[in-house]
Amino acid sequence: MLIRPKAGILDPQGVAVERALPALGFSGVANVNVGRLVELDLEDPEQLQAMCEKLLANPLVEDYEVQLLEESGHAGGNGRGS
Amino acid sequence: MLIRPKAGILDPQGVAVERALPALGFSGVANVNVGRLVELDLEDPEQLQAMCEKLLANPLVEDYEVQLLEESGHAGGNGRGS
Amino acid sequence: MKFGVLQFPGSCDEVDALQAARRVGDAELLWHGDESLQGVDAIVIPGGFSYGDYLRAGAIARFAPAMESVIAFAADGGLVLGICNGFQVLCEARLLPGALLVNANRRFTCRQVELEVVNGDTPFTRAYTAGTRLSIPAKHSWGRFHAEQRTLQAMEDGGQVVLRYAPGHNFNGSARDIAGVCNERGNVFGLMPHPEHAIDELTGGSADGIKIFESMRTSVSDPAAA
Amino acid sequence: MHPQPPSFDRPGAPAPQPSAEPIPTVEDALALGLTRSEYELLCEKQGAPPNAVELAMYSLLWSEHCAYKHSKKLLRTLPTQGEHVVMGPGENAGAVDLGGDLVCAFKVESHNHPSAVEPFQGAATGVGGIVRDIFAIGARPIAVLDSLRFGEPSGARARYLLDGAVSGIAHYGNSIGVPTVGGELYFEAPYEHNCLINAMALGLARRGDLVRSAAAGAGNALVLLGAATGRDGIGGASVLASSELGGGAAAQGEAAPEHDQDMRPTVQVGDPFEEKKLLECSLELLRSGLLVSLQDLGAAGLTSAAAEMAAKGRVGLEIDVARVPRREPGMAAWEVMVSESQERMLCVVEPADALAVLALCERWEIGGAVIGRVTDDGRLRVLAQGALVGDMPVSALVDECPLYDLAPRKPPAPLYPPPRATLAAEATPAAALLALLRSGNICSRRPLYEQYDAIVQSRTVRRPEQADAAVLALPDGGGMAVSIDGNGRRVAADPYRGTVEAVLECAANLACAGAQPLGATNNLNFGSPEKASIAWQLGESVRALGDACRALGVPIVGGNVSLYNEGPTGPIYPTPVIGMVGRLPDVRRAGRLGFQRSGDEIALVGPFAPALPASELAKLRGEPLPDGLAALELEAVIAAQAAVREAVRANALASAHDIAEGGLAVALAECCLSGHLGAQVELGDELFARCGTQPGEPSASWCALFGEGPGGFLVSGPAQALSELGRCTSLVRLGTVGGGELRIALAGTRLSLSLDELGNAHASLGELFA
Ligand SMILES: Nc1ncnc2c1ncn2[C@@H]1O[C@H](COP(=O)(O)OP(=O)(O)O)[C@@H](O)[C@H]1O
Ligand SMILES: [Mg+2]
Repeated sequence: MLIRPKAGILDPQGVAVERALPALGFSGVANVNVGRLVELDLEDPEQLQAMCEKLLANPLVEDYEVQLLEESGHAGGNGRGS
Repeated sequence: MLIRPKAGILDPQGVAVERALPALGFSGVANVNVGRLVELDLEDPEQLQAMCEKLLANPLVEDYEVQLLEESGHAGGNGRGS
Repeated sequence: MKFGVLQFPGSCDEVDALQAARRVGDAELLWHGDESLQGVDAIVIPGGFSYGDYLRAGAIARFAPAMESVIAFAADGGLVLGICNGFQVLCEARLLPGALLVNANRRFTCRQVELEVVNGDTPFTRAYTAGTRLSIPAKHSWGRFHAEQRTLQAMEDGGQVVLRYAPGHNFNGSARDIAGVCNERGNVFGLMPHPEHAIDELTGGSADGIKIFESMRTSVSDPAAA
Repeated sequence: MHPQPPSFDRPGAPAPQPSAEPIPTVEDALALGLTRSEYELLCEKQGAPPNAVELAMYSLLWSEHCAYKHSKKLLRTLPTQGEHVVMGPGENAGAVDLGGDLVCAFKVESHNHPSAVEPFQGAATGVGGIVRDIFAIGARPIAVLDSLRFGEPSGARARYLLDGAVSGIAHYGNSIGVPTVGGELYFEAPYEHNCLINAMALGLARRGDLVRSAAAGAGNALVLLGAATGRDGIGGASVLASSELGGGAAAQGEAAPEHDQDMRPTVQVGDPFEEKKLLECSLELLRSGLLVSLQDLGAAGLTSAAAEMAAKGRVGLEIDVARVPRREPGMAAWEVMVSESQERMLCVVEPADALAVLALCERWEIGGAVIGRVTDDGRLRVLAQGALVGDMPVSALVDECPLYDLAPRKPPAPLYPPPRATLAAEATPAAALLALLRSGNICSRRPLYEQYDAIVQSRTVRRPEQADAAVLALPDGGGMAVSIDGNGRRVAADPYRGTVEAVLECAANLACAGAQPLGATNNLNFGSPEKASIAWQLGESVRALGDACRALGVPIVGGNVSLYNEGPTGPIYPTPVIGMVGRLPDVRRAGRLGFQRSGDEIALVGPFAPALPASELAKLRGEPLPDGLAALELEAVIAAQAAVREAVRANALASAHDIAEGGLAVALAECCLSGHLGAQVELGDELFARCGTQPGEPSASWCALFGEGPGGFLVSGPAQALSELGRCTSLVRLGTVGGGELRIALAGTRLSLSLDELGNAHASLGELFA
């Protein structure tokens, strides 16, 4: 589950990251948002939506997105850190 | 960027969520991990790795994974919350 | 008059709340895992870090068995006060409108703040008069009150904005300087600052908070006077 | 209902016999930090070369950290007895009598090295560890203080470490509902690579509720409480992974772990939520009378907890690692035994109570497992699913590590380079005062301490910057004051006198709050004791600690030693950190440091003899450390403290503040800022005489304004009260409280700064937390 602050709501963590980056020599960065990532193994994927809405995200202030992965692997990304 | 607690490193949030879920009526859930999701627009994707290592993730306790998206859309997932 | 102070794993200010409630009446601790509210006349959900505040402050606590009973108690018109983490739990349980987000300054901040009583006619604030200034400690990292503009306006119009930070005291960035809100019916009240810590000049910087507990006692013993 | 049967017996277990596994060599022992002769000695104690499990356990228990090899002989010289002592050094925390039935438990501990690697988790787990020490003896933790040292704040590393450490302390302390009520913070170049993170915790208990850690009662069950065990903090012992053992490749204990270095995290992650539950559960277990003894798991995890419980009780213990709840699969027996996973406690329980204990664990949602039992043969046995994998005499593990004498020698040349000058030589006194107020060691700590919950538990009567010591209310109407101090730069200039000053400063802080000291704790942060110069610093410092505490009549009831604090540029400043706890009869009369009323008179009290060498001003000017500090009149200083204390207790004074970093001018500014009131003072010949100079000499004004030294207090109050105080101790009237600025007149010059100017300079720390 990817959980993000809803658009239009101040995200102080994102702002702080955005402000810190130039000092570290990174430029051209915009629209930084910090959210949460919840990963879990689940027997019954039907439960997911309920779980998100009841517990994992607060729909008043957060959007969520569910990515289902067969088996327990990670979503294939274009890059991968250490 | 998906930032996760490193394998072998205690993930207190994951433990607490996993322990709480059955009481909330969700069963069959295992291996809960709570990490962070950082999204940003970037002119020069080459900077990403350095950015993760210097600021966004703490390489001592976190692994990170980078997903690049053309334009500013979201990764297509299997589900999408409000 | 008996207060019940609801304790979760990770609650921290439950003894402080108990002490404050005992200044004006009887009080006992209620355990999150028990459905019974032991026949108390009013509920206090204290500050702290229920379930470590993991995931989101209050998100897990709201599912405790005792919370089901609290929701029913509130539906019957019972008085429910949520302080700090308790406010967060009440928002998560949808007993109060809005949500509490990370402070604009991103840091846990412990500071004596000044508040203005906006509505002195609730069961929780009847011992104050509107416009009174209070000095009460605040301490939290997720205290930025947020609601949609429409909701905020409706709250203002309906007298649901009960307390505001005085100018210069809103360190968390709450919308419209809101420090404490009640539900439409007026029997559920949440605030981020800690009135239970302001019951004695010696340790609280003032005794301005005790009147919240006094108001609750009056409201319970003499509901007609409201 | 419980997955684990609550008893520990081994029906049908195979007869204990050592399993076939490679025996580590002397090289492995050396790699684990033992010396060749230590290895030979332990083979002799063991009767055979130890196997991997045994060697892992010996190497940790015989380490500096656990065995105090280089400091134990020195520590034995400290005064530890006194009428108020309830528990002295040796238990998890010391405790002093508060009167009535109440005792205060307290201790300070360091988490320097973990914090230098990862400041947030290092500092957080440091708080977790010291708090466990407090509830391990059955006291409810009621306060935390932190003592922090970093490199100069202009450096990025110092700022990163500061921000991380403070956030970590805040995260942990706030989340467990224990107020952080005070502390100290210094920035000095020698801490650049090796920061110091010391944390002190205090607890409150009824005398009869204290519990010791000695295991007792053969047949009793050993129960592990709290978090599951992972591969935390075993990096150093990783040479014991069987693939790395002296050539041998066979698996030992359980299934061969297929891990690489990555899987042995070097950073331990703290879980304050788990600690909070563990704390409440442990106290409830004790209240219910269910525990025979209790011990926290700290450095060396199960190994040291078990060995120490057995040694104190003169019994043996048997632990089956298969019964230890794991966070990760495939852990070897030695990994389980040495893991430093946080938030765990070990307790001894009578078999009949085991079910009740596990039921309470379930109520509090923490782990609880019977992992072993008490035996009567004085041996520590480790089993893996019933098979014996380690067997050692407890006495050898705990009491027979060799102790070393130091080879001290005073360094012939200065050890530390002079600080970089940051104040222009032609600065005026007013500019110097602002520069001092702005400097890292003096500026307001508000941006730091606001991140800490200072008020939870409703005892905090004096929060930071309201008084020189934190003051906590007690149920009987009295109070407790606590302070933590230690100026490493002055100790570097003179290990003996600098340490005496640190002890005196603590006692002075208590006196200003109106408290009489009851006991002290200390943390000795030094470089490598194997170097003659460091050995000399350590020896002098401990000698001073003992002398000063004896002179004050304050016993030392606990402490900690952290050695080998060195970076690539050399050792840290020698930094003994002293924590002191005192008692006030009436907490409503607790002193304040800020001026309270316009028109009050201001006076300097005590045998204060300011001197510039080793002062903050000298540092800003880039002056090298002097070789030695001025002699001090210990008895006169102690008498002045007593006079101030009595005046505060009598409610005669409006404010009292001890003069420390930055001297008289900074102390005046602090009194103004804390009370939001200005002052007019005139420094006359009397003060110049104290500097050993004539008013005309160029350095005289600087020394009078900014010179440092022990024994000085700034007090304010009605003229009458000051006259009375003057009859008990030396007192010089300086001026009056009032107005919106601080004006100081001396030797023909005049310095005048508004409260806003002072306040803005003093607020500089905020920039570091942007
Ligand atoms: N690291 C810290 N954490 C919490 N409080 C602190 C810290 N450092 C300083 N303080 C508080 O700030 C005030 C001033 O500190 P300091 O100048 O070190 O006092 P002193 O010189 O009397 O030892 C005190 O109240 C102290 O407790
Ligand atoms: Mg002081």
